[in-house]
Amino acid sequence: MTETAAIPPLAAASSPSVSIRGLRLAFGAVTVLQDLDLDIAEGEFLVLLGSSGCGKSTLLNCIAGLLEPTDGQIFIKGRNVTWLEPSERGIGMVFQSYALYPQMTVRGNLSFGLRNARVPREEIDRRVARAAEILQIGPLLDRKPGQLSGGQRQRVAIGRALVRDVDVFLFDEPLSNLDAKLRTDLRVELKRLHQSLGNTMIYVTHDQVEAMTLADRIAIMKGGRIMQLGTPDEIYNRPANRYVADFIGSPSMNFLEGQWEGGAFRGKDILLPIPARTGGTARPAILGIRPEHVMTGPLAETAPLRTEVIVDIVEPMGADTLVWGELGGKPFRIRMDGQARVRPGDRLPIGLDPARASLFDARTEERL
Amino acid sequence: MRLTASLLGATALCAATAAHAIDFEVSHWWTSGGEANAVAKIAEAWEATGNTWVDGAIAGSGDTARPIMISRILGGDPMDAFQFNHGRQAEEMIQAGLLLDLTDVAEEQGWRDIVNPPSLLDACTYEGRIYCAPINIHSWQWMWLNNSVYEELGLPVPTNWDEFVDTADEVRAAGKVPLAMGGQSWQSQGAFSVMAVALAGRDAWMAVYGDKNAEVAAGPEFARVFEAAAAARELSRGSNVQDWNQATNMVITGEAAAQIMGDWAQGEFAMAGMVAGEDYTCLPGLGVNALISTGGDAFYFPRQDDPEVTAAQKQFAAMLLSPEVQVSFNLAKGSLPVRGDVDLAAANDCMRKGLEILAQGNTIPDGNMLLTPDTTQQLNDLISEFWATDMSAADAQARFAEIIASAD
Amino acid sequence: MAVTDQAAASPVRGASAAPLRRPMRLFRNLSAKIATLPMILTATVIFVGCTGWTVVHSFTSSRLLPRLDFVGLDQYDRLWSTPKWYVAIQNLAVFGVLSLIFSLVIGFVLAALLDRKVRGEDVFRTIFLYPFALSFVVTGLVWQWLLNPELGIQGVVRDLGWTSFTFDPLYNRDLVIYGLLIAALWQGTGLVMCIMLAGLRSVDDEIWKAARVDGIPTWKTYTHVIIPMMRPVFVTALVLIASGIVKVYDLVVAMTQGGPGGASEVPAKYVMDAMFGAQNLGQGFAASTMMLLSVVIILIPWAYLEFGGRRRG
Amino acid sequence: MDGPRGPRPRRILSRGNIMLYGTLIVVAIYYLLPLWVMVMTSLKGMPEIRMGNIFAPPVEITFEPWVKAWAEACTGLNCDGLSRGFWNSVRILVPSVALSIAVASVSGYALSMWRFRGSETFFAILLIGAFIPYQVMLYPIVILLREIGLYGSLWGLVIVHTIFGMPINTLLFRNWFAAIPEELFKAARVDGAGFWGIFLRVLVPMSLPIFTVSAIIQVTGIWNDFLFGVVYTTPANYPMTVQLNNIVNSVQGVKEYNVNMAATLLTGLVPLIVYFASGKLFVRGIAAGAVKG
Repeated sequence: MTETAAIPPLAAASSPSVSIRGLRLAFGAVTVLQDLDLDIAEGEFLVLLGSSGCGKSTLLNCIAGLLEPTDGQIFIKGRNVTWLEPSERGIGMVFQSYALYPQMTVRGNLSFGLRNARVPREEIDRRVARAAEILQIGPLLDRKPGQLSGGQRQRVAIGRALVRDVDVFLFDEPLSNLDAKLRTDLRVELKRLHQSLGNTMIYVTHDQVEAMTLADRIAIMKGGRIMQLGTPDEIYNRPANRYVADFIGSPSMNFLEGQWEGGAFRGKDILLPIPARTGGTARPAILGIRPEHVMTGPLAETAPLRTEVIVDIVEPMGADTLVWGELGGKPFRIRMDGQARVRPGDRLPIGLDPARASLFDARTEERL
Repeated sequence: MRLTASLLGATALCAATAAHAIDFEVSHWWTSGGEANAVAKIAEAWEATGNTWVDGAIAGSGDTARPIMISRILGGDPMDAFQFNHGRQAEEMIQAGLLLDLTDVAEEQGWRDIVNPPSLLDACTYEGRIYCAPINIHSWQWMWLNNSVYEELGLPVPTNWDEFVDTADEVRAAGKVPLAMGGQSWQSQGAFSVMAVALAGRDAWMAVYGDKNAEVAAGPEFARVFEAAAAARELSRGSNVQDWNQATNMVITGEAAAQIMGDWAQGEFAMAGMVAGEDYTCLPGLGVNALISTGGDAFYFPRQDDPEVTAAQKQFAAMLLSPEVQVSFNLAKGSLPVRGDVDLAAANDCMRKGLEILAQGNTIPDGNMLLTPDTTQQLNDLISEFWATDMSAADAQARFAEIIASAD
Repeated sequence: MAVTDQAAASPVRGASAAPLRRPMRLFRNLSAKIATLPMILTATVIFVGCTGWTVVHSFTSSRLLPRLDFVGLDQYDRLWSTPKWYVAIQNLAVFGVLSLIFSLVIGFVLAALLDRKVRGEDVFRTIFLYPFALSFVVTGLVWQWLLNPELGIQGVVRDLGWTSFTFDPLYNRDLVIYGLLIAALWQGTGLVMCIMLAGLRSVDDEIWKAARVDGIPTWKTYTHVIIPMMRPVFVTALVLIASGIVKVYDLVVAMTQGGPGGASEVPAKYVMDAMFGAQNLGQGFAASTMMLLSVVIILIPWAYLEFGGRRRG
Repeated sequence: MDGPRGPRPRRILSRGNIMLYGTLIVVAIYYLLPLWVMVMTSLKGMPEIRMGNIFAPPVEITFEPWVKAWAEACTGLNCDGLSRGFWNSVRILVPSVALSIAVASVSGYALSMWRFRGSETFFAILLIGAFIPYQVMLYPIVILLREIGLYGSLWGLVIVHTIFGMPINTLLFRNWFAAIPEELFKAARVDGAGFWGIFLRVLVPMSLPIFTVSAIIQVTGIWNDFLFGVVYTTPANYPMTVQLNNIVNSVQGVKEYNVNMAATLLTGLVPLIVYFASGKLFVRGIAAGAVKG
C-alpha cells in the first residue's frame, strides 16, 4: 500500500507535474498501451504525436481519467490519481469536436464545471469574465454554440478548461476540425496562452507541424509505446529510430540501404564516412537523409560526399521546390530553393553531409 | 310455509348487516340489452338492502372475463361475487380453497328443497359442500323462427326440424337465410349439440357427453346428426355475422328465418317488442325431442378475510334465490327460475313451454356440467371448422369421436 | 498512515483524497448500476423469471390455476397433435412472411417517394402515420366493417352495378389471412415508413451526386447503394415488425375471432384460448414455450452478433 | 420514377411527377379511407347506415352517436358512456408514461455510456422479452404484484406498463444516446458532472425528439391498452378502453355502428392529438433512435 502511494522514484530536478508509471491498458486480448513510463515537468508543453491508432488519445484519456488503466499508476502533482474521477484530478480537457453543450449558452458552457464544483456565484462570474477576456470571446457569452463558428467554438472549449483553473491542460487534437488558416492562427494563440499561463499542457495530435511548433517535448508513439521522447530539435535531428525518422519531416526522410562497417556507410553507388557512435561489428544499416539536408548547387561542391541524381519529377511549392529523383535504385527526394530551375531528366549534382545524416541498424531499426 | 320462513331468514340477514353498508363488487359479462336489464333487477334488489352495488361488467363473454376474475382472485384483491357458468369450471378454485363455502346459507334457506331441478345444486356442490348460488336455468335446446317470414311466403310455420329443412329452399329462394348462425365457435358447437340431443336422442347424447363413449360417438346415431349438421351448414350460408345476438337480430328483422340458440335469445325478441307465439315461434328440442338442458348461471364468492364482506356475500347469495329476485331477474333475462315454487305469471308462451318440460322432468344436464372447458374448447374448434368448411360429415365424426375418447 | 500523509501533503483540489487502490469491480459505475436496476430486474425477474415459470408450468397439468403436478411432455404431445395448432403456426408463417415483406417494401417505397422533395411531405407523412395511433382493436373494427360483404366495399361496388364483384376476405377461409394483412399493414406501415425515411435522410447527399455522375439509374442506386447502407435501419424495422407479428392477437380477435371456422387462428390466440377458454393453463404454457423457443432460436444469434462483439471506447 | 433526388428544374406536370404524386395520393386515399368511413358513419343515423353507402357523406348530420358514446352508452349497469373511463385513463396514463420514460431513458443512457460487465446481456434479454406474448406473463405478474402488495392498485398497473414499455423504449434511448458524440460525455465528466449530472443537465435538455418519440409510443400503447387495465386494477380504475370494449362488444339488438365509430374516434382522440401535435419531432426522434444501432 505504501509502495503504490509513494511519490514516483524517478523524480527529476524539478518535481514532475504528471508522472506515469508502468501504465498498461488492454481491452481483452488487445493491448492498447504497454508499460508506459513518462514524466512531464511543471509548465511543460508535451505533445503526444503519432498516426491514428498509436494509443496517443488513449493515453490522454487515461491521464484524464476517462479510461481506467489495466495496470500502472498516474500521478498529478505528486498525487496518485489513478482511480480518481476526471474532475478530481485537476485537469482541463479540450476536444477535437469541441464537445460544447449545445443547449447551454457560452456562459453556461464555461461555468458548467464550476457550478458542478459548487463554486460561489461571484467567483464563477469572475473566472468566466477572465477566461472570456483572455480568449476574446466576451461578446459571445450569451450565444449558443450553434451560432458560433468553428474557431469560436474551439475558443469556448479552451475557455472551459481555462476557467477551472487546473494544473494540467489536456488537448485532444483540438485543431483538427478547423480549416488550415484558422488552425495556424489558433496554434499561435495556444502557444501564447501557454507562455502566459505557464500550465502543464499535454497535447495530442497527428500533425507534426503542430507538434514541432508547440512542443517543449514531443513523445512519438506507435503501437502503444513511446518511440522517442525529446525536444523537437532532438526528434528532428536525432531520431531515435527509423520509425521516428520517417514519421517526422515532410517530405519524409530518404532512406538508403547498405552496410555499416569501419566508420563508414557503404551503399549502392555511395560511400559515406560516418563517425561511429557505437562500436561493434559491421552490420546491415540504413542511412537516413532529410530532403532538406541534401546540398545542391555550389554547396554540393563542398560536401564530403558528392554524387548525382537523375531528376524524375519536379514539384514547385513556392517557397521551395521538391525534386524527385533516384539514387541507388531507390526514389530520392531533395528539397531545393524555390527559385531552383530543374527539369525532369536533368542530372543534378548533390552533396551529402554525414553530420546531418542518421544511421540505423537495418535489423533493429534503432539509431546507431 | 317454508317459503315464508326462508323469506324471514333472508330479511333477518338483511337486518343484521344493513347497518354496515358495503361496496359490493360484482363481476359479470351480462352486457347485452336484455342481460343488462336483468342484472339491473338484482342490483335494485341489492341496493334496496342498503348496500352498494359496484358493477364490474366486462363485455365479450367468459373468455374475456375469466382471466380478469382469476387474476383478481390470484392477486388477493378479489371482487365480492362473480358470475360463472356453473359446472366444472370452478372446481379447481374450490379445491384451492379460494371460494366461500355457502353450505350454511344453503341449509338455512333450504336450497336442497327448493332448487329444481336438483342437479343445479349438485353442480354447485363439491365434496358435500355448496359453493355457488344458482340463479337461473338456461337451456340450449331451442329453435327460434320468425313467423312473418313464413307468412309472407304463404307457408305454415314449421313445427319441427324436418319441416324446417323441407321449406328451406323456398326461404332461400326468397333471398333470405334459412338458418342464422354467428361466427363464434361456441354457437355452431351449441347448435350441433342441440341437433344431437334432438336427432340422436337422449340416451345416445348422454352416452357421448356424459359417459364419453367414443363408440357411440362414432356410431350411426351420431352419423345422422353429422349429416343433418352438414345440411344445416348449407342452410346457414350467407349469415355474415359474428355475435349470437346479431344472428338473432337477423331473425328478428326477417333477414333470416330461424336460429338455433339458447333461451337467452328470448330477451332479444322481447327487447324488439315481439310476442312469443304471435311474432315468433320457439321449438324446444327442435320440435323433435322436447328435452331441455339445465345449464345456467351461478354466482361464486371469493373467500375474503373481512367478516363483514363474508356476511354480505352470504346475504347476497340468499337474496339471489329469493322469490322476488328469481321472478324479476328471470323474466327480464328470459331464463327459467331455479326454484319450482315461484309463480311466473308474466311468463310468455316460450317460457311456459320450458316450465312445462321442466315440470315433467324432461331435462338433461348442460354440456358445461359434463365436459371440462378443455374438451368443450376442442369441440368448439372442431364444429366451427366443420361449419365453415366443406369437411365431410364422416371426417368430422371421426375427429369428434377422437375428442370424446380423450376427454376426461 | 501513508494515506493521510499523502492527502495532507498534496494540493488536493477535489473533495476526496485519492483512493490508493483499485476500487472493487462491483462498485465501479455504481450509480449506473443502481440506475439500471429497474431494467435488470425487469430482464431477470420478469422476462427470465416469469418465462421460466411459464416453461416449468408447461410440464404440468395445470388447468384453471397454476399447479405443480408434473406430467412430463404430455402437454407438448397434445399440442403437436392438435390440428388448430398447425393451422395457427401455418397462418403465422404466412402472415409473418407477407407482412414482413410488405411492411418493409411498402414502408421503403413510401419513404423513398417522400424523400424526393415532395410538396406537402408533412401532410402525406401524417396521413401514413396516423393509423399507428389507433389500437389493433379499433383497426380490426374498422376493417371488419369495410370488409363486411353487405355494408362494406363489396356491397358498395355491387350497388354501383357490378353485381358479381366479390371481395369478402373475412368470410372466405382461403383469403381471411389476407384480410388481416390488409388491416395490419394499414396500421403498421406508417411507422416503418417513418423509420425508413429517417434512414434515407441520413444518407449522405454526396452518394446521390456520385451515383448521378456515374450514371447509375435511380432504382439501381437504391438497390445497390442505399439499401445496403441502411442496414441498421432495416434491423430496427425488422425487430419492430417481427415482435409485433409474433404477438399478433388483438387484431385477429377484433376482426375474425379466429374464424371463419378457425381459418385465422394464430399462436398467440391459441395460447389465450387454451389458457382462458379451455382453462388448460399447461397447454397454453406449452404453446407459449414453443413460441418462445422459436423466437429465441431466431434471435439469439442476432443478438450475439449485434451486441456480443462490440465495445465502446 | 426516373431522375435523381435533389433540386433540379422539373416541369410541374412531368411524367415522373404525375406518377410520383399519383402514387402518393392513391396510397393516401387507402390510408384515409377508414378514417373517412369512421367519421362519416359516426355522423349518420342508423337507418341511413342500413340503407346507404358507407363511403357517402351523411344526408342528415347527427351528433347523437357522439353524445351517446360519450355520455349514454351502457357498460353493464352504468350508462354514462366513455366519460366514465376517460379520467381513469388519464390517471393511468400520466404516471405510466412518466415512469416508463424515466426508467427507459435512464436505462438507455446507462447502456450507451456507462456500460458495465453484463449490461449488454441484460439488454439482450430485454429485447428478446419484447417478443414474448404478454399473455404468457399475465399470471406470474399477478403473483409478483401480490407479493409486493401492489396488486389491484393504480401503481401496480403503472409498473406493468413500465415493464412492457421498457424493451422498445430502452432500445430507442440507447440508440439515441449512442449517437451523441462521446466527447460531449467526456467533457461533462471532466467538468465534474456525475452519472446523474450528465444525464439531467447535459443529455436530457438536448434529447427532446427522442423523448417525444418515446412519449408517443407510450401514450399510444398505454391509452389503447385494455388487457392490463382490467387484469391489474379494480373497476374503480378501469380505463376508457373497457367502456369501448363494452360498447363495441356488447350488442344491444343491432350493432350501432355509428355509436361504435364515435366511441372509437373518441377513444383514439388522445393519441391522435399527440401525433398531430408532435409533427416533425417524431421523425427526428425516430431518425436518431432507429438509424444508429
